[in-house]
Amino acid sequence: MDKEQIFGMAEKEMEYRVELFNKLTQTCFNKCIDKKYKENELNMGENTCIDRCVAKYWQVTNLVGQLLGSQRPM
Amino acid sequence: MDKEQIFGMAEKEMEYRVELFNKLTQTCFNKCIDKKYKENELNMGENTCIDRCVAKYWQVTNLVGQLLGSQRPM
Amino acid sequence: MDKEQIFGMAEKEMEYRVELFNKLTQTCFNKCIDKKYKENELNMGENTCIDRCVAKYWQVTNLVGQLLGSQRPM
Amino acid sequence: MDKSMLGDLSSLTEEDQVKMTTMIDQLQIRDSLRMYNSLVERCFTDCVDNFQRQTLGKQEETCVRRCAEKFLKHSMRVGLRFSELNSGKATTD
Amino acid sequence: MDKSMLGDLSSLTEEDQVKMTTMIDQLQIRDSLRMYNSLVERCFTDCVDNFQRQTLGKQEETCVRRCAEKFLKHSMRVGLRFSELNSGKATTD
Amino acid sequence: MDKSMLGDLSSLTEEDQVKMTTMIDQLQIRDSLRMYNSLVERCFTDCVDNFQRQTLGKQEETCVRRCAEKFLKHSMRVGLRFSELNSGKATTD
Repeated sequence: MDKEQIFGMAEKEMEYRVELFNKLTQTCFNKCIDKKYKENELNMGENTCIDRCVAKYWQVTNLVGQLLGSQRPM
Repeated sequence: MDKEQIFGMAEKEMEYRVELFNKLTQTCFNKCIDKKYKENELNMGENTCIDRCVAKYWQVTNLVGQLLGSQRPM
Repeated sequence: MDKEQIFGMAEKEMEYRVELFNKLTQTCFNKCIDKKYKENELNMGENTCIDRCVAKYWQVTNLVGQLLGSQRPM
Repeated sequence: MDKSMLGDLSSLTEEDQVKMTTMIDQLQIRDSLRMYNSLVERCFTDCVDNFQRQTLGKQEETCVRRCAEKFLKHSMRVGLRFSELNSGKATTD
Repeated sequence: MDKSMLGDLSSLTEEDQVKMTTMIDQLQIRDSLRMYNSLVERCFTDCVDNFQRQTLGKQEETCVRRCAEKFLKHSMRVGLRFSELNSGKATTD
Repeated sequence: MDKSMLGDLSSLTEEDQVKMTTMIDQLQIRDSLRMYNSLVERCFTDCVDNFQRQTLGKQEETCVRRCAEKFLKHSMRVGLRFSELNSGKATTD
């Protein structure tokens, strides 16, 4: 691949990662954080939930990746 | 229009179609597919619903296009 | 900053404003407009709600901007 | 979204002004295509729930028309209020 | 999203055709990455609600598999109907 | 999203490294603008429901502050866990 393509691939890889991170962040916020916002600190339960939510989101990312098999873009 | 503009227009046309297809796919999935995912095949009812949903989405696309009239971008 | 960077910054500034305007429009439509669409005109209550919704959205934009403090991108 | 968004272009050279205006036009075309797509998505989602038949019913069509017209009027009003806020003379309640 | 989207390319010069096809390929790669991300988001949201443990349960895994498979089959069927509509021979009910 | 995302840049020429870093910086600026916009959208949606008056109430303001602070803290924690997973030493439950 020439330099042009290398930069193109690098850019898509990064856009993919940024989007993955943003969706992970939004989804786990919806799943773990109480929307009544009673205080501005994250409590113990929310912290544990966030850690597990990230771990499970990661597992689902890999699982769907296997299912997409060869089609898997990355 | 010079070549630059032709490519620009072609790119926007494609981005528009890709987004139209993605919104159509997501919307009809929400309308037609049972979220309990009891099996991994689409059943008869879901297939019929998908066909009709695509047809109706297409009609709404055209209807809104007429309403936008001259403003219609494409 | 050279010309390249000036154009780059101008483009991001515009993308930011377009997205701000779109999110403002979608959010206030959800908050103010009755989804039963009984007529095709905006009634008095809806118009007042839209004006106040835009004003309050603007205040929240500034408030969050202060909170982001130095991190504030713009 | 109009040219005023970018303030005073006169400080730019002739050639840069053309480049800037083209960039704004490109962004506006892309933005109106996106608005068109999301308007269709929103009015379809709000107005079409029944898939017994393959063609749009009378009521569904009326609902889509009203939804689209209301959204366009709403969007114009938001644009007015938005530019007032932008130019600093917000209306007082 | 296939090349036919853009109709007849033959009117373009050799070099422009290459440029056009590369543009389509770039768009398809970006689109499939986005589809991958939103499929993960959708199936996670629909299938994973319990955070007592840190690893995916049996039931959650089955649900994610079915969700992903159903979405892919759904997406293919929509693609078929969409290209029929595009080429004007819509199926009559 | 930090430079480590792209692994080892040293294999690139001086000039390419500059080009790569500028690309990453551009992406980060665009990403933080998007994050800013979606944080405003989320906290407004969650905290502001009453349009009797035109100015933000005391309670609404507190809610927005807490929502934004919680989201930033949440986002940082997700970033930590994410980079752990990325570098392969996931925490065991």
